[in-house]
Amino acid sequence: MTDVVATNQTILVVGGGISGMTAALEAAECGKDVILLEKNPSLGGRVSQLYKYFPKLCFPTCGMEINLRRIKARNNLRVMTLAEVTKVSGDKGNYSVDVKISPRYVNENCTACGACSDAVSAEFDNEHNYNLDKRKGAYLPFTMAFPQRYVIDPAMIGTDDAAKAKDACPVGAIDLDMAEENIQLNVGSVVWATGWKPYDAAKIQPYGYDRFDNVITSVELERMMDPQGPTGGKLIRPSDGKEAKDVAFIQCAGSRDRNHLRHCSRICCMASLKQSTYTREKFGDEGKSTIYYIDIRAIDRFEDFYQKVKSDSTVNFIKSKVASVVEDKDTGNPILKGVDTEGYKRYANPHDLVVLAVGMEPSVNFNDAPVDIVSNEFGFIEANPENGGLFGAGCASDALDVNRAVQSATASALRAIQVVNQVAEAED
Amino acid sequence: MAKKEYSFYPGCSSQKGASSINYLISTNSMCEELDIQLNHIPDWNCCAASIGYAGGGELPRLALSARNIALSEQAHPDQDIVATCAACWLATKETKERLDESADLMAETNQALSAAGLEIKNNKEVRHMAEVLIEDFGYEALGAKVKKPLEGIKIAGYVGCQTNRPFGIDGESYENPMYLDKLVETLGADPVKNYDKKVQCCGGALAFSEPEKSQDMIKDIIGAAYDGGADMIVTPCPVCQMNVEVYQDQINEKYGTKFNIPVVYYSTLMSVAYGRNAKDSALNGQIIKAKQLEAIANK
Amino acid sequence: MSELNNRVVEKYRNNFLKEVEANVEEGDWVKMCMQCGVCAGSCPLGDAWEHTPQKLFMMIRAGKRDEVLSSDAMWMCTSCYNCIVRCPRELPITHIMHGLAHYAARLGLSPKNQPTQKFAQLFWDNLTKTGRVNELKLGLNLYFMNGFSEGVKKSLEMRSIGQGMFFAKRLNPMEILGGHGVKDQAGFHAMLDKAREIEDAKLDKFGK
Amino acid sequence: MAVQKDIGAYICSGCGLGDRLDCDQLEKVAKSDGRAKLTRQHEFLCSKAGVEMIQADIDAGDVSHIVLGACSRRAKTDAFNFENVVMTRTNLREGVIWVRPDTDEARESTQEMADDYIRMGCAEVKYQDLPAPSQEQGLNRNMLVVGGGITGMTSAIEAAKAGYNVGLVEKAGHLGGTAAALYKRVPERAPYSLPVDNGVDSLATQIQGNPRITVYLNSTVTKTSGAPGRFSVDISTESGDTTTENFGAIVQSSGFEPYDMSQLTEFSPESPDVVDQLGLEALAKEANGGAIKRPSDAKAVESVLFVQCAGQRSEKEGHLSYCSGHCCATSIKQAMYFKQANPDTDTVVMYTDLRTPGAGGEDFYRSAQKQGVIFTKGEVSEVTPGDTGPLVKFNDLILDENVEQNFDLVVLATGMLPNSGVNIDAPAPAEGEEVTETPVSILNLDYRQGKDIPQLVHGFTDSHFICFPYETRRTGIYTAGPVRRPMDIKQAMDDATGAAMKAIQAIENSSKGLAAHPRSGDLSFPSFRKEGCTQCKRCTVECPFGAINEDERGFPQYNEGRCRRCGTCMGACPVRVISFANYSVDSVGQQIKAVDMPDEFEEKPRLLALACENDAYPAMDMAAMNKVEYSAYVRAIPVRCLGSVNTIWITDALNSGYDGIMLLGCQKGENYQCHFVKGSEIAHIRMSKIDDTLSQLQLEKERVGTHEVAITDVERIPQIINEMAETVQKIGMSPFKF
Repeated sequence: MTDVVATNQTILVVGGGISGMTAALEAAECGKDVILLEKNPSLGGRVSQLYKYFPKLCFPTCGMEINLRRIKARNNLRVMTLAEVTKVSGDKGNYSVDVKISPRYVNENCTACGACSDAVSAEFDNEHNYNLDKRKGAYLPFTMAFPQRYVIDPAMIGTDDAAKAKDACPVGAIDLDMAEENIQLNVGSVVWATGWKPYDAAKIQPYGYDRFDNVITSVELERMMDPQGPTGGKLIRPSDGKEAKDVAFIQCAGSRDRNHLRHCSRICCMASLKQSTYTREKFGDEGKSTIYYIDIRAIDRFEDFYQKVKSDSTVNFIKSKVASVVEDKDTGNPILKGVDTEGYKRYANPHDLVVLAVGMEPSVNFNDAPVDIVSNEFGFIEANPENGGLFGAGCASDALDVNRAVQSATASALRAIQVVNQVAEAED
Repeated sequence: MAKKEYSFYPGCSSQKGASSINYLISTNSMCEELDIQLNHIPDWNCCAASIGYAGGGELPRLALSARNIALSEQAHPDQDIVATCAACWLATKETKERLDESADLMAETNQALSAAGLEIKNNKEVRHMAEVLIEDFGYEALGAKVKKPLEGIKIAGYVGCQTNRPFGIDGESYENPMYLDKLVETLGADPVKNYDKKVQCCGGALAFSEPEKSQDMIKDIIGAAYDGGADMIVTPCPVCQMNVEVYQDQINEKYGTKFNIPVVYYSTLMSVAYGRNAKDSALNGQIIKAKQLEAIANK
Repeated sequence: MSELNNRVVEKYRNNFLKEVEANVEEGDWVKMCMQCGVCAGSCPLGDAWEHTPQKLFMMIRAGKRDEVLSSDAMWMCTSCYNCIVRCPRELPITHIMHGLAHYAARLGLSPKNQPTQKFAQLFWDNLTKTGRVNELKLGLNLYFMNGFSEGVKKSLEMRSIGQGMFFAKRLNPMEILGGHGVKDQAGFHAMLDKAREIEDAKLDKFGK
Repeated sequence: MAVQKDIGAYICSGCGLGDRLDCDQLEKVAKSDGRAKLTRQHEFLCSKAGVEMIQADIDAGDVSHIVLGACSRRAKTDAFNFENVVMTRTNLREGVIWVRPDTDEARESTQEMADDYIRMGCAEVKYQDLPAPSQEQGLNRNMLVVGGGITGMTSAIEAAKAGYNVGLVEKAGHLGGTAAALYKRVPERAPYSLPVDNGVDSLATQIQGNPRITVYLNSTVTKTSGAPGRFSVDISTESGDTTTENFGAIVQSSGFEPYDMSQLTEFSPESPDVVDQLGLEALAKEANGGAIKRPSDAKAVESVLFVQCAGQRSEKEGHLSYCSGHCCATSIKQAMYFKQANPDTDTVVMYTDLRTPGAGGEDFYRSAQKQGVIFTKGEVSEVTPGDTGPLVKFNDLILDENVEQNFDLVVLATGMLPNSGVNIDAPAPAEGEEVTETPVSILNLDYRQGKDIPQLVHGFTDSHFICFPYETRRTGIYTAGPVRRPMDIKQAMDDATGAAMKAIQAIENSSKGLAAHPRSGDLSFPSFRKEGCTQCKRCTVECPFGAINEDERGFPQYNEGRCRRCGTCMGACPVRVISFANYSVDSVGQQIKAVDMPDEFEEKPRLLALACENDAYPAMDMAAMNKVEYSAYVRAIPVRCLGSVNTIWITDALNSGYDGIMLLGCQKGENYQCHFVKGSEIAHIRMSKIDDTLSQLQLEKERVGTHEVAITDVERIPQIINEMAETVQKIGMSPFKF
């Protein structure tokens, strides 16, 4: 049974992505007692699934390594994975939070030696790679996963494979009888850093994501580029493994659209600008990118990056919301149909691969979350005094890029500290 | 299952001796088998389709459909209005929605209706027959009635525009609605998989005024059906049926194609599958004969 | 140019957008367009016209009154509703196209010899005569709409189709003698006149 | 070495180590070569039992320094978490058996690898001490905020709410900054439909009523010295009287200056009916909800054009290349001013890309359209004073035509320039060069490296790091708001709160002698042997964080509170007098020497890899997890930063017979990845000089390679290592093996 000591001077952070890690660390490095909850088996969140960041084109795992080292060094910051909040009651300075902990079937003995994984044969969709490939039924979510501890897929329980895994473990780390736990935490303040999820591209029917192999999403492209990703870092198209040298990017795929997400997701323009550099990275002058857009939203110094990309002769910009995508049955090429609205030019352009710059929606819609908190029509948490000791951080509060999300998370850490400090003051 | 009653709006093209009388005949047979009673709206008028706009302004056009709704409310107060013609359905349903949205329009419309001694409450649904089949019966129930499965026939489900957009049937997607394919399967036939022209416009009203433009589109619709190995095309819309069926000779002449593919209504298929004879299924209404259906019907 | 047109011009001077918002069916949506162009790319007859919906909307904002109302673009609409369902800003584009076409026709600004306008007018006249469409008369009128000789040629072209329809019992020559119609002719026409009257009143209110 | 050092070496035989390695042999090595006082083996060292075994020895006082021969220092950190003992972890799992084939041929070389790592571990701890805080400073819970605009006010209020005292310095006679000049502001909460109150008054009242906040109006900072926890700041009024206050940390919210529109001559800026956005705010304030009058003749404005990106997003001489981010929403808001007063006003916003990102932005845009604001995608080429009002020439990009149109009023959406003081990186003016205007310093830092915060780009003082927006280059000083990056009020207020958070953290940590990010929590700090120092100033020059001052005699003063513990100073020191308690020239140098060097004829080369502990070393671990193999001849040592690599290590390595040496660091240059800013770059420069040493020793250049790698290079780093092994094969063994 997990027993976690928490008091009304404890800060609870929900969500172990970069925003949650940041909020938790900033508070913990201020000496506060912090609990960080993550519903997945590992910390990391969406950024752990990105290949590069815009506009620097640096690697998200670099920052993650630093944050993990910071977490490892902190005894006053406790991490709980596979944990979800089911209920929140109480008030500012004194909340009681119900937490459901799903079984990992692997205990802290695990040394991540990998013996269990070698022993099992069953495979499952690899959620870390957006199901573009398979992973074993006993697995480490990814090489930087923290805690660095294997997981047994719940679907394995009761199978021979599960038994094989158990037998293979040299340190008795596998406990197939582990059961779901429900615990209650008493905390002073809660930071919600539940992050975002990509909009379901299949819903954007005219683009045929559900019908054409060579129509993929921007988040899937990030995984493909990762040397440890499903294609080992090769930029190839799903239908035939052919190198995708001519890539089209469709902006506002699900954003700024009453049929989908009414809001602008902010990041998609920059993401596509960044990804247009991938074709150059892989194919040099032979690579070709075409960005179909309504407005390029590269604010502040992101504009410099936009200008840099614009000056690349291999990148084209077409001001147009693509009307539809059809498939050339012979070549498997997606053909984009629409009108370039700058002076009315019709096009029907074939490409090797189409990348939908999918929008960002809150992964928890706070209009129907297990907590009473003020949120806007899009499901993002509003900064509202009525929220008492509950605060939104990062993409739970708005569609934000990483830098702004971390900024927001840092701010939320202070707001949480204010609450517990006031509690402390009142108590002495 | 108890008898189901609906207030029926047949529309001009389903009148005796009109272009889609065969739609009405097969629909009647189909309904008999499903124990559906269609109560015709007394003295209904034309909906002006979506081409009346040159002469008719917004209000006159709304008034036309409003009159039908009002008459239906009078004669069959507790029955939903059901239409078989896509244009009739669309025009009437649109009118219902517009009047619901705007109190002003509602008032003005009633003002006009009062000149005919009518008033509209606008409190009943306006539905397409295909909706009724899928929502009130469901594929399983529809399949249960099949006596002569349409085995071995490959059919392209051509949905077209107006039963699909802007309202659509059964909440299906605008780009790839599946209800005709599911229906074809239900009847024991074989739907053409990913028929990529299934929602392509046939040129609708332009068939008369801009034949070359519409025939160019029709060519693609038929071509894609052949590519999919179709023996025939099924549609829920009289305009689609007419346009796709009757111009095949002219298209062949113009484009050197060899089109000769029957275009039938879902009601035709169902009537045959439900064991009705060729006459009840109005197979004689086919300009391009649906021989495979005739064979089954005459078995 | 009609006298009505002059009055409208007088009333709105340089603000065509306001004119459209006031007088065109669903016209107050025009300002909501964000120029993404999805309507333009979605139209099955796109290649056939010189102004796309989104461009027309921009022209309206830019006050290009004559160009817009004399454009044949909106007459190309086949009411397939592709644009409506794809528009990210919820504009009822099909209806705006119909509204613009009707408004242009009302003001006598629509392009001369626009075939669809002619057909649409024929259709309207045909259906309002009796309350129901008489397909045979509609067809014949149509063939002859560009004069007698044209008409004979056209009917010959269409003969095979006519015969096909006839043998399929889907065309009845007797229709020529009258055919279907609503019983309550008086009420029907009174209603239409009233509707027209109300609409005219709206247009006529200014200038006078 | 004053204190007695008792080394305990603990060898784990779990995770296959026992099968792949001769663990008894490892123990022997630890005893004989490592001089370990005691050695133990355990088949599951990270287990409760294993950990208790070690803890027992510590508690019994048998060991003061421990070497764990097990998995990587990045694994099982929760288990191996001992206090009051110096610990090093030699990487036998990820560093040895996982990167080597399990074959009989490989067995010997794999064992040699492990033996050496044990020797190196023992050598390292021998030269390590437990770091302790210097007690240089105590707890000072006062925070200084420079700049009393909406950002500074927010920082002050938020810090006070957390229980800290704030001194708020504002150069003007009132608080509020630019925001006070706004009629209304863009809403930051739903409904995103109309402009809302600018919010300045409510903040000002909160501040006045707050006993924790002291406001200094008409004041500037004339001197800042000290370090986090002990900043001493002179605050002077215009009249010249100065008070000196002590603060624990600083937030700089000095805001921005509007772009000077008079530079935009093509838009007739001199014309009274052409204004910038602040000009329009003034007109709106004057109208106060009534009809906005145009300046020239006080006629109520009936038509207004907003020119977006005026002098922005442009490479033209004197224009700003960047986007100021807020201007689209601001013009939308201002267009609403007109629509609210009179819906019939023609309001046109002319843009090339309309930028209203985020959840609320699109609603605000839609709301303006609903109110009848017209948006035209176009480019304005010229504005001339027409007779009825400004005549605007523009190209309508949608209708693809050039248009001329009169408006009553034209509003130029010009950009923001950061008010960031002196650019300390600007090259000094050449001899006789005319210095037009010297910018006024904001902080007047008494730092050797200059008066103000280093600027990143376009004069903004933003962090260079995406994951770490507050990774400042002046510890304990955080900038917030438009001085950091162009931003709107909503973001500025969030930013202000974030910066306050970091400032508070700096106060708390500096009081305990703990390092700030990225080595947050580190207690070690640089100290130097004064007698050895030659006052060469290299350490003070190369310190990326401006931590080191010089005393009057030119000796370095470390200001540990400002120090980020990267060791760049240690790497720079030619006489090697700088060291940290647990990281020194010896703690690494002795590892290099500890490696058992086979003689030339054994044909067993030895390669040294000095790997950045943040990127290169983790990448090697992950290569191992993916079972990517590399040469058994390499010996890898993690370093805090390549900047801490002292060339003596290279020279020593060459002299002691290493055949090849690799420095694995982060990307340098414009988009540098080094979290210590210049570490990787400096290392490259230093290594470029190593060639002389090589030629003196008559060794081939190829024997030393400096590489830019990333944490994702799980395939490439093994390649680099193997290529070095091949190179050595080609050019032959080093002759310096004795």
